[in-house]
Amino acid sequence: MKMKVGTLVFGAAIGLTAAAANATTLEDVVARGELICGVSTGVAGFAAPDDQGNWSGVDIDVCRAVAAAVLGDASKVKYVPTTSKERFTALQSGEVDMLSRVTTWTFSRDVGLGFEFVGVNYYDGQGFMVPKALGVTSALQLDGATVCVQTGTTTELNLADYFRANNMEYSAVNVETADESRENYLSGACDVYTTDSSALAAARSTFDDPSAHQILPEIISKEPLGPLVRHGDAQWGDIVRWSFNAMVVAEEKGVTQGNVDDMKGSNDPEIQRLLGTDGDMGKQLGLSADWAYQVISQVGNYGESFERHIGVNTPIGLERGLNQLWTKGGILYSPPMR
Amino acid sequence: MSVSSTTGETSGGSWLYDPKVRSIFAQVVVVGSVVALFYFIIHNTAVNLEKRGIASGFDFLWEPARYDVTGGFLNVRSTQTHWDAFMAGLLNTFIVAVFGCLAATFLGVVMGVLRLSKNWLVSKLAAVYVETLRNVPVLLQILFWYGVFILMPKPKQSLALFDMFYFNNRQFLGPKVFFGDTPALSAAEQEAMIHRMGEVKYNKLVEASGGVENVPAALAESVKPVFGTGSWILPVSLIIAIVGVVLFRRWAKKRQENSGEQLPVFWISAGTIVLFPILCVLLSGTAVNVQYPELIGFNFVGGASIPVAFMALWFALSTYTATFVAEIVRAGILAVNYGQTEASFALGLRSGQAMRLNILPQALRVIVPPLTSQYLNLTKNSSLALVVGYPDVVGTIGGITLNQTGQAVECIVITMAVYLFFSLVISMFMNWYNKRIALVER
Amino acid sequence: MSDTLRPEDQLGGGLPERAPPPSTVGIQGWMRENLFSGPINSIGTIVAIGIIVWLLPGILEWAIFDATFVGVDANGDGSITRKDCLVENAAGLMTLEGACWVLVYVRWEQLIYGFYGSDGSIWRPTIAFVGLLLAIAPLLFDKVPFRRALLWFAFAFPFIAVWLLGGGEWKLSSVLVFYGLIVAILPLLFDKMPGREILLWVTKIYPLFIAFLLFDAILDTLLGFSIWNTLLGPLAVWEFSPLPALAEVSTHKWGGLMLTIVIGMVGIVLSLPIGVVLALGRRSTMPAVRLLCVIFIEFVRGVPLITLLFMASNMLPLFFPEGIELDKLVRALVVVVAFSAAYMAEVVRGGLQAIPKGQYEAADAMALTYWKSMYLIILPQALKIVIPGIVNSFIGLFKDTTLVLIIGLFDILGMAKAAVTHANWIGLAREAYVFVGVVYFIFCFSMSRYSIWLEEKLNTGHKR
Amino acid sequence: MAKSTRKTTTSRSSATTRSQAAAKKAAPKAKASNGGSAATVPAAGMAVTDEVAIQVSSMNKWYGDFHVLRDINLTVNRGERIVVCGPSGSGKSTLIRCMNRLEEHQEGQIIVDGIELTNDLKKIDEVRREVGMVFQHFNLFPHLTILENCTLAPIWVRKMPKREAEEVAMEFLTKVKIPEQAGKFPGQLSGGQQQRVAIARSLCMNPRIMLFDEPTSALDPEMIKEVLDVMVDLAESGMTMICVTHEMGFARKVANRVIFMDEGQIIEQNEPGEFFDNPRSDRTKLFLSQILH
Repeated sequence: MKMKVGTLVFGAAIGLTAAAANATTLEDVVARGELICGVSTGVAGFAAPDDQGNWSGVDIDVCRAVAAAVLGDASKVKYVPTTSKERFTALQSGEVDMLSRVTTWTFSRDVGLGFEFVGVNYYDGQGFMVPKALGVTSALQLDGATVCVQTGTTTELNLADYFRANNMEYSAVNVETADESRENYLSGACDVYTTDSSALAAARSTFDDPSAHQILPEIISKEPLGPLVRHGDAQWGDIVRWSFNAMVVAEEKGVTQGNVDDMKGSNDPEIQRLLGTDGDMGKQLGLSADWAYQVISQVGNYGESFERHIGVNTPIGLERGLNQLWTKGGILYSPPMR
Repeated sequence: MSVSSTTGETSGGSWLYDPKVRSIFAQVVVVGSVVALFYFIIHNTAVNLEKRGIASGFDFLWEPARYDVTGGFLNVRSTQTHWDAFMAGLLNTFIVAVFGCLAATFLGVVMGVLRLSKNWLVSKLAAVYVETLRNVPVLLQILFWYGVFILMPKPKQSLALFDMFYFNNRQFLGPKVFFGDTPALSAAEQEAMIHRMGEVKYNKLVEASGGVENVPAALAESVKPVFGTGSWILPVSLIIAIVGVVLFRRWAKKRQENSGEQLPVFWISAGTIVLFPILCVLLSGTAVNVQYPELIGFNFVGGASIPVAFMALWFALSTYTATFVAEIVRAGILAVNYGQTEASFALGLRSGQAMRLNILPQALRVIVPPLTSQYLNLTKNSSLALVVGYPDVVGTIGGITLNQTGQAVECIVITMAVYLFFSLVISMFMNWYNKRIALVER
Repeated sequence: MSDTLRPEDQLGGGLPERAPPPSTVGIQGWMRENLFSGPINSIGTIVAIGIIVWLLPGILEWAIFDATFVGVDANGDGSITRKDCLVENAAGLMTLEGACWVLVYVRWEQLIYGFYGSDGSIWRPTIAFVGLLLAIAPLLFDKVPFRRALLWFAFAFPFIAVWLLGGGEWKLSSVLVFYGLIVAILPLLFDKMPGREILLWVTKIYPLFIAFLLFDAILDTLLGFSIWNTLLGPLAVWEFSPLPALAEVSTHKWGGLMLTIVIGMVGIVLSLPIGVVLALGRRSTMPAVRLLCVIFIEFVRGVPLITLLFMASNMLPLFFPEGIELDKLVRALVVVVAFSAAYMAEVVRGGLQAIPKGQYEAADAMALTYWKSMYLIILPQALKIVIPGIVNSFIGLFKDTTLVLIIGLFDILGMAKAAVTHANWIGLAREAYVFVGVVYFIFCFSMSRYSIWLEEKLNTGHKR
Repeated sequence: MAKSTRKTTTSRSSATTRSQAAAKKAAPKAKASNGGSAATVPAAGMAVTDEVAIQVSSMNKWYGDFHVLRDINLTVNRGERIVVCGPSGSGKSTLIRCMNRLEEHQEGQIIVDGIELTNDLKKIDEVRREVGMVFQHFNLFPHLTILENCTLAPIWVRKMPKREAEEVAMEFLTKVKIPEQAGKFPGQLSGGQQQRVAIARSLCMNPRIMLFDEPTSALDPEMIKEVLDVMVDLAESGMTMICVTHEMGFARKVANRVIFMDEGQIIEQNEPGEFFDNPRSDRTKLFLSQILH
């Protein structure tokens, strides 16, 4: 910390700040009193500013959960919107403490780029949506079609691979944002709209006539979306991982934002460990004992977050599907808290 | 920094006041600081890259791109290399720049002249055009035109003109002409077709066409050359026509110098260049196959096509740049003293001649330098292609490749080098032109 | 003489002035002269009328007559969204007939202030904006009431604006660097101010102080030893607010039109002096300095701004030792300033070249040093000549601020795009773009009108 | 008042100096018989014929609402040399610019060489071919050499072979005494030289009438003389000339008639001797007293 102070003597006037290389990320965040979270520039339901200018979405809730766990206040987050092009640089350079922006967990990103994915907050897969009028029932009938695809994502690589593997031709309409995809698709500039099926559903829900469009059964890729941190700071990785896992465990155990205070008196040992009434998990993470209590009381459990932002009662209207708890037929599964 | 070092009020030996010593000292300080800064940057970058495990170097260019480049004028498959993708991007940038400059010049000259029109309504309308479009960011205009073009009919409801030209919200299509005999698909071509469409489908196609040799040109497009055997007559006759026109123009000039008679040189030259090759092709009996776009499946297949993203970009760039060109042209014409026009009239020149012989040559001196910098601006603005997904240099090497490989430094350096090259070429032209037209004065 | 002098020629004058024939004056004459003076002219008029009739009604219908303006919860679902703009069409489907300006109505605060207002401190940018108008007025126009006082205010304004918008506490060194500038420049601008002699000393020491801090920073990075920190001890890390304390609002909350203006103004204020220095450098007699300036100018002018912005967002973080980072807004500002400074340098160079050689010689003959002759004689003339060019580059700079959305900053266009990403407002891209376009038009058009006005004013000045 | 119905001249395409020669031949025959005082007797060779060159009748012109030319009636005979003077803004330049249709008139008639000036482009072209004009600011073409300036119109309008055009041009450049400057550009010449080139350039078209629009007012005094010398030479060769100028010495020496204009009207016209010595109108007296002090 001391080492770079001199540089800052001059730098502060021009906005140069130090993330203090010698300290751990946790110490930095605590010292700063604020978590810096890299998010997307706007994906409905996952991260988007509402009419009051507050960020909200399931990705945002992960940031909030970490802030609640570390600082005891879910609102102490600084959201840094990043484009898909610059998100990794932002994390690498220390501009953000963590990234929670619909980023697919892949081998090359985890290993090659030097990141650590700490969990999956949405299991997704790339699918296709077509107008029903087209009469297409399978993705294998899409030879020669024009496809709307967002650039700079794994989506376009999957698309290329899939069509190639099936000896089909396509031409792509490359767009930058989800909204542009939607415009292009609705106006018929492309026959097919491909992206993660969650986003497809989200987009379809906003159409004037959703029933005229269908999502094809083929899911051509695995898209586990999750938060990630820099390699090399194991403690920080653990904190982010377990802040998120706490939300999942809370749902498994039926702990909600509403009943979390009552649950403090629960006899279930896992709930006791979770809420810090038993054991020293918080201490091991370097946090206070009630870290998970703060997460649940301020952010809620995973199911609550899901229903609040992207569930069937929202304009996005997504089914839980794969993201249902393992106990209810999904694959959402948190390692045990012990 | 150089400020403080050259104005420092230290007293001392007389050499301190020697301007030469001061100048050298200042330069050493400046150069030293810049070198130190660069060392600092390069050192940090190397350290950072190593820490992040990003290999530096340009080897990634020869690796498979893993993404397809479509929607431009050259399609690249995901199995081809990043270099191929870059080349496709370069071609796309080049095409939009060249056509943008042409259209901007044409529209700009027209608008500039209309703004000077004596017709109040016309000049005001031109003024509204110029003032509105030049004061709105070009990025917005690109987005706007894209929005307009994707509201055109879908492929199945395409606007058709003579069943040859089709306009829809994906492409503008027209017939494509093949010259010379197009032989039956060779073994290699057949293989390419099979690879492209799968064997089952290919066999079906052959069956439907009644034999390998009858496979529709539309589907064989990507493996068939535009110029088949025997098509040599076209380029050769074109060259002959051009040589003929050059000779004819010389002759016409001599003739005018000798006898004073003037021939309609322009119309004769244009006619020869267009008609002579056509006549040669027709008379020599070279096969000419015209391939019309056909709606097969989702899209039109065959024919010559222009993607809508290109149209939007092209429209926006040329209408935006044309406003500046219009102002330049207007200023150029106004810069030529009206006395020049009057003197030309007084000598009996007609207004067309006055324009061609006196006004234009003088106006061009004023027009060309700012015009070339507008061309450069247009080329640079074409980098905004990425907002409509037109795969130019910034979209391919500076975009997807950068994103997929993480080689930020290399990709950005390549992208910048491309534009620097363009600007170097254009400024070389400028210098040459300025030298050529410099007015001799006392 | 007899055949040359005819009685009717020998008019003694006194012919009354007559009104021109009716067909050449009045509305009829005006139309004949300006709309139908010949066949080509008449065709032009008809085509022009055709274009107007073809375009105008559709535009007006969409933007005004069929549009929904005010946010009323028309469909009664408890919130105001795009659904409140839908109208039932002939086929019984709910569609958008005209523009849905409700988007702008509801998102107004975000479009103007970004996320600044989320903690109720919108008054700060609002006051800053009013201050900006007050500060600009005396610079733009000669005849402004209280011009002298306002000029002083204009000079102090950037520092007030930083305090108002940014707030927060600063280290002593930053305060000295930033606010020291005001004291250092003051005596250069005002000849007859009290205490000028003392302030001139500050002016002389200031560059040395900056050089010392830079040197100290390098020393600290390389050896881990800082003279400044050692000398001052705890004072070096003591943080305080140079003006009455305001809560810090970090730059990631800045957005909308406010951010556009911030980037535009910073670019304008900084690019001019840097451009002047670059232009002087390019005409310097020192080959090394000249070469460096030429390389910088030509490099920056030769590449698109967007690649420079990519560089700022993807490469700049690599240039600093790990753990040190530049604020994203600052990175964008650095690029925007460098970009417009290079263009400015070329404009200024044009002015320098237009100054006759005699002026340089006269300055030399008066035994003025290089900097004094530039400051007192050459630059005032050169800058006056190129004022229209400078304003034009400002317009270009202002339009280019839209590109920052490509690196994820939410300027007014970014904010508008973010608005139509939200589920409530999806599909209203056209409204968003038109709104942003109109805002830009207002700014750029007034700047260009101002430039024309100024040009005319300066021209008459020359004739006098 | 001979009504001029002269047929258009025979083709001049090959006539290098024929009309010049003709004019010289005609010179001795015609004598300005009734001159008045000796000082104003035109030099030998200046012949005035009965043939009408320019006929302006009841001509009116407005700029917008401003009545610039009021009821102008003027007949210029072939071989006549007329000097037009008057205060600035009196419409004298406008008047001669109407004569080759650089300005349009709204009422009345202008007939030049038997051709009435109307909107008919063909007729305008014909008139301009026969009428040369010299401007106050020379209006040479800066991008062309002196020689090219002179050959431009003969080549493109008269369709003269280049070599012939160059010969003619050199001949006239010799006449205005600057043949050695032929290869230079206008920017390299002095004002007086430029104006002489401008005269030569007009003469290369073999005009029957020359209009001068204040040819010396943009020149330094010593240059005025060299230009006036050329104009005097030209007058002696019998050219029909209309000069707007304030060079009263010139007017006395060569003019048959001096016209004084004010407020868009012809106030007074007379042969130079009468005009200068016995001005009739008060306005003229005032004007003369101001310029001849």
